[in-house]
Amino acid sequence: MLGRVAIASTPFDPEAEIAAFRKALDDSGAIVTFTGQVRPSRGDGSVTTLSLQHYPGMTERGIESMLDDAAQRWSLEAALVIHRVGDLRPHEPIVLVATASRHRRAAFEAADFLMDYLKSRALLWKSETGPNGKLWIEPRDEDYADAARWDRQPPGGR
Amino acid sequence: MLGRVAIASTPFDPEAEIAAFRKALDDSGAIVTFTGQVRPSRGDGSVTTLSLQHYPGMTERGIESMLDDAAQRWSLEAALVIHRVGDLRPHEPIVLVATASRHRRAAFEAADFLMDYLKSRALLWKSETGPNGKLWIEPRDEDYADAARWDRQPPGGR
Amino acid sequence: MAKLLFFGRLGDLAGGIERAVGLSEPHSVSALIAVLAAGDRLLGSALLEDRVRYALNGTIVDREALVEDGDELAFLPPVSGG
Amino acid sequence: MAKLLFFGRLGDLAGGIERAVGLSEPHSVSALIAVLAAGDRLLGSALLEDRVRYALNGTIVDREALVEDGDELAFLPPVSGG
Repeated sequence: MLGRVAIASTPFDPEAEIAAFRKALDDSGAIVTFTGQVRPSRGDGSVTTLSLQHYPGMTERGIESMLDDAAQRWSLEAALVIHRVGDLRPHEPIVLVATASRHRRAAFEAADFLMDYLKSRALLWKSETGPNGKLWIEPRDEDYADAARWDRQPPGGR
Repeated sequence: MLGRVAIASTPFDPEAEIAAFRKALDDSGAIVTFTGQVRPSRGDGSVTTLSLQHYPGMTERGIESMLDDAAQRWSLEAALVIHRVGDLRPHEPIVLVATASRHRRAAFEAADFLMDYLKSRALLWKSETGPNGKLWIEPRDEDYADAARWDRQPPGGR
Repeated sequence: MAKLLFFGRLGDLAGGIERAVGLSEPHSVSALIAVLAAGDRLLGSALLEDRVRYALNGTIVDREALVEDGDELAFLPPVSGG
Repeated sequence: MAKLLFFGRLGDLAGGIERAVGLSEPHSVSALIAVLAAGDRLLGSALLEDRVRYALNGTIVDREALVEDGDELAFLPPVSGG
């Protein structure tokens, strides 16, 4: 499997990345992408800045090993993870995951799996700064539960 | 929910469509896309043409009612289905599904659901023409089983 | 005239996707298939296969539905998209 | 000198993401936290919370691991990405 992990400290263009990802494919009929972007302010008109921090080197290695895990679980031709760090404004892309496989089920499940990892296990720390100050975000219980789904299906199980 | 269905008789650009879809969003933090494209020839060097036929009007209405069904099952801001018809060459996009929601689970599940519908229930007929002539394709057993997953969870179940 | 539409492999059997038939009186879908089978037994039996559905003016119907001049009847074999 | 890295809210508590400490002899992670706690009890207790993990030169370790000059020790509170 061709895997690529990038931590971007400036805005990236998800569709340009998806186009490049798709053009490099040979045998895949199915491409699934997930784009996460900063949601606008919370209805009160206030502007919120989202900040993301990573541990250079260790964060990338953790995501790369998660791509290896995905490659053992599913038959994928390629997988891509791009994650923003730094300060982000509403509507800016935070994360892009793309997966490609011969048939759609593998691509869907692998993208879902990678997002679950990024949400609650990757070495990334997210804070929101708004009119009431700075708040460090933790995964929702749902995010932990989502990630735990895959622990019950270790690699090689399918 | 903002829904759009298009049957395209000429090639379309998935990433341009995804970019337009994403730019029109207001409150969504999660965008999932599925792109299906023609897989290259089967290793024997032969070139195969894929042909897709639809029933103008009735096909679109069927897909639209499936978008309505998705809107009842999940909280989505927008959903898009573009499906090619006519003659397609290897690597040409066949189908694009895009879904947008506040959180990722709804967007993932709705895209998965829509693809299952398109694969085995939408009024589309697919044939392959290669060195051995023309073959009408039918869904794999797996495709029927995938679509049946949702029948067990009727709309309103979540 | 009623318009008949043959999708997928049924179009190959019918020698074309579209055919017009003049109906002096309403025919059930079954009766219409019997008329077609008289001219082409292979097509006739294909149109009666279990998994073939019928759409009259854009709505799925059963074989008892009545077709008359001006109607559009489509024969829909198993589908496959994506 | 050893380099200490405080991620997420631990950086706010430590007053910065990075701090250098001179270690004349190897210290366990626990001992190092005790030194830090002597200067800042709030930070000290935050570093001992159950969900905080420790990475020594890029590898997750427990509190018994020994840190010496030239090492990089990172304090990793609960993560959240995506």
